[in-house]
Amino acid sequence: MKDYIITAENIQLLVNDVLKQGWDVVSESKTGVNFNAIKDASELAIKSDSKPSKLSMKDFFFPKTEPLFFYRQSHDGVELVDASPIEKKTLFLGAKPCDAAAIPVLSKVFNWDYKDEFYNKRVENSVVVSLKCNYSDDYCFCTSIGLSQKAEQGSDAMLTEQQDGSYFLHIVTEKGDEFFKMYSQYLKDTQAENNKPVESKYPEPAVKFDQGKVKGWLDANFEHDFWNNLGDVCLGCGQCTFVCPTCHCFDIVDENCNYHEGGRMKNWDSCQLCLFTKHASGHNPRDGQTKRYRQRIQHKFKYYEDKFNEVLCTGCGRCTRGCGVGIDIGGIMERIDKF
Amino acid sequence: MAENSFEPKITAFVCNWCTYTGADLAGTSRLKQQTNARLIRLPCTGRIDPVFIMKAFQNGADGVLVSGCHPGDCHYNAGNFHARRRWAMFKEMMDFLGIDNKRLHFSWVSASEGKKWVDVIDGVINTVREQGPFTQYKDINKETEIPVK
Amino acid sequence: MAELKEIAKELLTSGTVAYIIGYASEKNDKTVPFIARTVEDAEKLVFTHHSVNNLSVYLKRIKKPESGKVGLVVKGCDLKAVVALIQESQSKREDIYIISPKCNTVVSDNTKPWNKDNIASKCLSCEVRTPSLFDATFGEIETVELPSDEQIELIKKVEAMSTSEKWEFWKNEFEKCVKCYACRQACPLCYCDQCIVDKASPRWIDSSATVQGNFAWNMIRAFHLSGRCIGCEECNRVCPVDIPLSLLNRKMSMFAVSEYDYKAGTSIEEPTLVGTYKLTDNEDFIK
Amino acid sequence: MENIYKPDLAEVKEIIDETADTRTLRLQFKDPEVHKAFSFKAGQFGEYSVFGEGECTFCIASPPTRMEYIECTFKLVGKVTNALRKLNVGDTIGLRGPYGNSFPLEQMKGKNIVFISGGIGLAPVRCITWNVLDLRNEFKDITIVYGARRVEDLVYKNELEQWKAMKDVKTYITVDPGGETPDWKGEVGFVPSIVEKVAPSGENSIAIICGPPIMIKFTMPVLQKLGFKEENIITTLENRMKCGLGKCGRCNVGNVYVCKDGPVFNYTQMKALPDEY
Amino acid sequence: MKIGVFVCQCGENIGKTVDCVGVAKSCASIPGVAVSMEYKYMCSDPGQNLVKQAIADNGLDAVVVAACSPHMHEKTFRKAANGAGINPFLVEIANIREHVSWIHDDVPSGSLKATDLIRSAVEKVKNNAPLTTIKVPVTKRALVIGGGISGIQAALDIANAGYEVVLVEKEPSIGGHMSQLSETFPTLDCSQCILTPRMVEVYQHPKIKLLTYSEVEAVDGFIGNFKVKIRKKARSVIDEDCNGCGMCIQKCPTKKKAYSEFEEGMAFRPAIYVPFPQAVPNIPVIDRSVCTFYKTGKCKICETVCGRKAIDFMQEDTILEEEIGAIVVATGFKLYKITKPEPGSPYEGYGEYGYGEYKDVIDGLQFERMASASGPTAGEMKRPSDGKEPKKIVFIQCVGSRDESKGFSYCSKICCMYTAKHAMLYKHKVHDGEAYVFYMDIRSGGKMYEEFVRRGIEEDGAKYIRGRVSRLYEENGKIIVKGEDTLAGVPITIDADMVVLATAMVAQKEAPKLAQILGIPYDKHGFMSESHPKLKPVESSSGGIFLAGAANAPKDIPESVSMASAAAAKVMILFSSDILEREPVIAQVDESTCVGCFYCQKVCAYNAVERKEIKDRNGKLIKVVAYVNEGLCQGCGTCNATCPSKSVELIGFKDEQIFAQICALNEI
Repeated sequence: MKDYIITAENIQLLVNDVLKQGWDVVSESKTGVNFNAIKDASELAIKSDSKPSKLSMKDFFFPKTEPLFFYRQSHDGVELVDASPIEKKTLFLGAKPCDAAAIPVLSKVFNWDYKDEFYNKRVENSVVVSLKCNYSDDYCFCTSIGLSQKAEQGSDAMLTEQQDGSYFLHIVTEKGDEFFKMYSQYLKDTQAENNKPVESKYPEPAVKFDQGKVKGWLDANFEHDFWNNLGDVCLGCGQCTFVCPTCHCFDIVDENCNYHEGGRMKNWDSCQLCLFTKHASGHNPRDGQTKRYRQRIQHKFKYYEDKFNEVLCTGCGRCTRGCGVGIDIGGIMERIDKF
Repeated sequence: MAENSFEPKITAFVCNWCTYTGADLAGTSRLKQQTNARLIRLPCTGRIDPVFIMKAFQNGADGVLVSGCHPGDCHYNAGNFHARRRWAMFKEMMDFLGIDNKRLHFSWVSASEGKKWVDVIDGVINTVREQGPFTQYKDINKETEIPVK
Repeated sequence: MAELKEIAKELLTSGTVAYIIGYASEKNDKTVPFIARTVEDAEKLVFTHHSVNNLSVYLKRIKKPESGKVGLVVKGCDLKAVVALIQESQSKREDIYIISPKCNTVVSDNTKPWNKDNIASKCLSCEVRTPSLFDATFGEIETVELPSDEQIELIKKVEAMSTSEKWEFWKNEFEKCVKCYACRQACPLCYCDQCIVDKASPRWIDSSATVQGNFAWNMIRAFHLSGRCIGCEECNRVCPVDIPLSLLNRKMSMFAVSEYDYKAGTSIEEPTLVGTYKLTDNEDFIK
Repeated sequence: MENIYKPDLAEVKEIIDETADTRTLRLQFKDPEVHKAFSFKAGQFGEYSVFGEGECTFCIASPPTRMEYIECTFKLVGKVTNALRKLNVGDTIGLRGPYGNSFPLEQMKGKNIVFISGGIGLAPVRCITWNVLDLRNEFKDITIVYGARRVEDLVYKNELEQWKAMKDVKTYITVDPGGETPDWKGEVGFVPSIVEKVAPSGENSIAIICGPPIMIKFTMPVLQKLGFKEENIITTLENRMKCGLGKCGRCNVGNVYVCKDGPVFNYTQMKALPDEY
Repeated sequence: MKIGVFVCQCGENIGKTVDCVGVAKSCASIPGVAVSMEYKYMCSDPGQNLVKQAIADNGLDAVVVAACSPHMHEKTFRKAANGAGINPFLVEIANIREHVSWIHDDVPSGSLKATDLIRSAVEKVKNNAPLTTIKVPVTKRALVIGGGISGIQAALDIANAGYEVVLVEKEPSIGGHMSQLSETFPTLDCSQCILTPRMVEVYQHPKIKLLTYSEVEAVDGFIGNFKVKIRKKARSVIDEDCNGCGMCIQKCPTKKKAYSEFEEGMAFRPAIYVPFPQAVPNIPVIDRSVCTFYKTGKCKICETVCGRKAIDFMQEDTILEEEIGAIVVATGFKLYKITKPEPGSPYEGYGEYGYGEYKDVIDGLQFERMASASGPTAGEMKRPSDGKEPKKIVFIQCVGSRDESKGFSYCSKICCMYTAKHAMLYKHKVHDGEAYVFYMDIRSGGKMYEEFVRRGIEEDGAKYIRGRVSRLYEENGKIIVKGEDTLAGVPITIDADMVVLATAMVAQKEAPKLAQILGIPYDKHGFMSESHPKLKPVESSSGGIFLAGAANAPKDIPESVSMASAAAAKVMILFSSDILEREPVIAQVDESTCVGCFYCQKVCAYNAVERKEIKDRNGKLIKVVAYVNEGLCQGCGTCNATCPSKSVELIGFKDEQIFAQICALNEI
């Protein structure tokens, strides 16, 4: 695909133009907490060397709460009303590669056999322009799970910050190509400029492990003393799963908005919460934090790979950064690697 | 419609022994009142959980009144004393969160205070009417509402 | 630190405690909760400016030992939670061996080094750096220069807002909530086996992370903590979306002091604020 | 947009109280076309909604050979089942499905079949039992062992009588010791011991077993002793489910989603799973 | 669930301002409502039949009646519905008369409100559960605690009605304070003479089990079903064997080591003794603290002289367990001993009156003994110091009473009367004596009371001085009383031979402990609290526990007796049925979610919340949870609102019921 150069000013102009077309533009919020739909280009926060936001952008493909349909009850029965169709086009700008990479991973589970069109529609309607990452800390480990700070999975195009403050734009997919063709006035052809993306210097994540080896150990060690201590200090808050770009467990609940109407909602849920697997009878197959934490590791690094050929992780390190009691998933992987 | 045509919805949580009976007395005495209040009868003010108040606002009440026996008169000895602390804290919190205290009222009305009941309820209705419709909660209740096509 | 290790070794060797809940070093200066079960483990115990966690939360979360006490390394501020847990029949004083350090404040951001500008807000008004209730103590008090208490300023600022401004302020905060309940899990006083938010029938609080559901959750949690919150600010710290939860909790604690002269977690014998009353309680707001 | 989460509306046509806390609903889709198009296999399950309360997972208890009604049998345990109990004939519920895999009917043909169940575990077994009985000629010996704690806890009492009356079916109904009434004429004893007593041959046989975990645990060795091969012992798992579509992650155990890859597993498959069901 | 809505027009009462037809019609469209109709008078027989018929015709599961206040006809409609096979608790009332038609004139908005209230009731009833009234069997056996005149009266009344009574008295004899009195006001008849026959009646009554020298140690259970543990203290004398001959008492060598409690310390008694000659039962008790045998291991004279071998030195306390249906607490009072402030007591005492310091300063009860013909002076006025007849005597009223700063805020009620009596008795015995009474004001409300006081002043010449005594001191064998006559405004000094202090009536020291055992409230003075000061003056707040006499507050004899009879009547009402039925509106704990924080216990005014240990199969303690004693729970629901995990719910007013009501009210 083609490559371009786009200046910081032109990104602003492009964004305002896109907004004018009725699209949503989503970028990281300036507080660093989450991703936001912005109202104006001035709200953009494109920073390649910043820490990943606290929440990933999965909320925009798989919202924390979303109506699946609505119901209205009356004396004579029930009427079901469809949720509003998902039509809004969305440009994601400045996502980290580890965020964008979550999209194809999630697509697997939402599309095996039954297709979750709520997810698919949102992906379909989106253009993801990621930003090559110039950040690493003690907690990220993209390189250990087959990604990198310049991984293109899930991106329709990728920006690379140039030394002069402009951006090298590499088109990854057809969709990206089509999108930028609409806004070619803001792009400069790299051929013409004879420009090449500058490989900026950034440290690779320090955490290193061999995912294949880890998987091998997980295959064989569902029962192992190693698991016992892991759950000790875990408070079971599930923060790790909520901030994770790939965790996708959900709950379905009815929420009454008044006494006979309401919506059936699809809500984020977490395998770390003690009620997740608890039967109405009181029986709980995963009745301790140790078992629940093991499930998280196993599901991410073994089951998902067995089933979908993808590791359910992009190495963004959010779970560890946010953990109130300092449970370090990268560290755990390194330890397993050394067994 | 003119603004003054707004008629607030008031949910009143009252105890069975004092205020409900006081409201009965107001009825027996044919003391006219405005029609905006709807009473929910509970055994004692001690039973009134602040969540009831929250639920009432969530479900569209414009104002809430909570009323029970005067201190010392509680049919159950001390339910209203416990309630009093609970309310004070809840009211303070509601205020801090931005829910106008003019929409949340408390009173002691005994079984013999039919007249006081009328004064209280009309006062509450008038105060809430002045505040206008309580839109804050309606605004945040959109997500589970059936979309209007 | 050597003192702590000695105390811990002694306790574990003598069998006084079955295990000690303490802190161990992690990457950089960070410390993490750690459960020392052996004398070797005791070597790993540390207490630094980075020992932020309120470890009393584990009193309810970790299974009680068959014999022996639970050793707990707990700062003066967090000790209030232990007191509250005893007041609320969740623990027994005789079951806990309290190792309470003299504390020279902890960090606000655990990834950055401790300095004047990186001190947890709960430390700024701390009166219990030297603990009053303990079985063992260690360390020395040093003079610490403290920055100004911005949280209290913010409380005043919110109090001064108009009703609709307050609502907007909180709406913006609560909108972010993802209902992960990390605030609850990290709270030493949220010890219910089944939180009311998980109670299905009747549904107390919308379980969806809608704005209304988020308001309901945060409101009811704050109310359940009113007069009980001991101000460890763990909820605030673990919130993945940075909702200033302790603003609300602290506001209510201040109200408990001004209205009822009650400071949560001060004394085991003192009757709790909730569950008791005085004939003289204020009722100006009641018609 | 296709919405996999949206149920079809069905009407409660009949309510049958099985025991004090167990009830069967007979349902028909409101739209006759939907009803006509609905097809399923024995062992599959559905998601039943009471709007405003939520969804609940039960197997389809009626056999695919009898499509006039779709039946579900449930025990009062929680919020949704409580709401289901409040329904009257004529009320509307939501139903989506069928989901999951099914009993290996084709594989069962030409073989001896032993149906073993306890308590409300009879619901899925009843479905496959009628399915088999309705195609009686294609199977060899049929043995039914069903038990409950007490006589009043037995479900589908009429059908138990029908089975007992069938000459080409060996039916053993049992209650736990102490659960019998003075006029009880069936067996008294726990299901595993009755199976041991009845001793169906494991030769060319398939056993289908559903019930409380403790019953399954103690029946397994009996079946193995009788010569049943592990892959011929078939059961269903009852993990908690929400979506029924292999998405929500709740029923994930090891590499399987019970709702998609199950709920029917043979003993070999089950043993390969982590013990989290 | 199929629900029927029945809208009552109440003639014109509702029909005039509520469009009942329209309301019934719009209620028919509420989900779950199978039938909705209106009628002129729903509470009339045809109206009730209409309800019953509709239930039968439509197979209804629940009923909502929109009519007058539930306080009027809830019972009526519950009964009617029950008659048609519906559980009475599946009936809800929407109050559209007192709360709608009578207070609103506007038909449209009134009708709208009526519809809302009905919808709310419909939603509630959808969440109602069929309930059965709680039926508690009643053990028809009463416990009376205290054998003074109140306890005696209550016990006799209950026993005479044919019920068994257990009467527990902590002293060796029944009789209480009344047995110590010489004469009683306002009639001046002999106290013993009127009391003794009643004591004997108690003793001989086949329905009364008398346990003297016994104390209540524990009370479990609830109304109709108490289990009471009574400690029968070791008397060292076998009751059944003793015939009361008194030989042991006569021969006891330990004669002067113990003051007689009955004589208020004005005489000695032996180590083995009966408190007074007319004691019931007439069985002695050995005071082990002074008995030579218990001190030295030698003596046993009493054993030797007892022909019936009734002495048992090795006797031990025994614990009796009694099944009881109702309890009357008649523990009475004691007189305030003003000697010195007691350690830990908030009361300062009245050191300035020299009680305990000057022998000739005595209190009211001591004066009673002195005036009694059977007393230590055989009824003669002899002052304690030298036995001389006091020629000048000063009575000081309100010592401790009505004195918030040093004593008690309350009025002891009887002192004005007994002081007047004392002055009269004194004058009757010492004709040339002078009696002075210092008083604050005279409270003589009661039949013939005022006349009695006037008689003391006018006929017997008692000199009443309005004012307080500031100081007393001894000088030359006289007690110099310094005070002030506030009416004349002059200081007064009296050189008295003897001073009698009318000290306050205070609660028994053990009263708070007993109240805690019983689980009933008591006031800051230690008097047991009545459930309602006006309408329930003899009931405690715990069902089945009643109060009589001065245990509740200072009272005189007639008042104590009437209260005792009232309490007895309450007991008899309770005993008149075999089964106690009460509404099942009580709290219930979900043990699976209860974490045992016991906030419910803290807020329960009835001590109805107990701790229950949950153990696993091996008997290992898993957790401690709250448990609601349904006999004690009154159903206020404060625990429900306080419970953080909502593990306690008030049946009949469960959260889901209230939530449904709230939602329904704010619909549209």
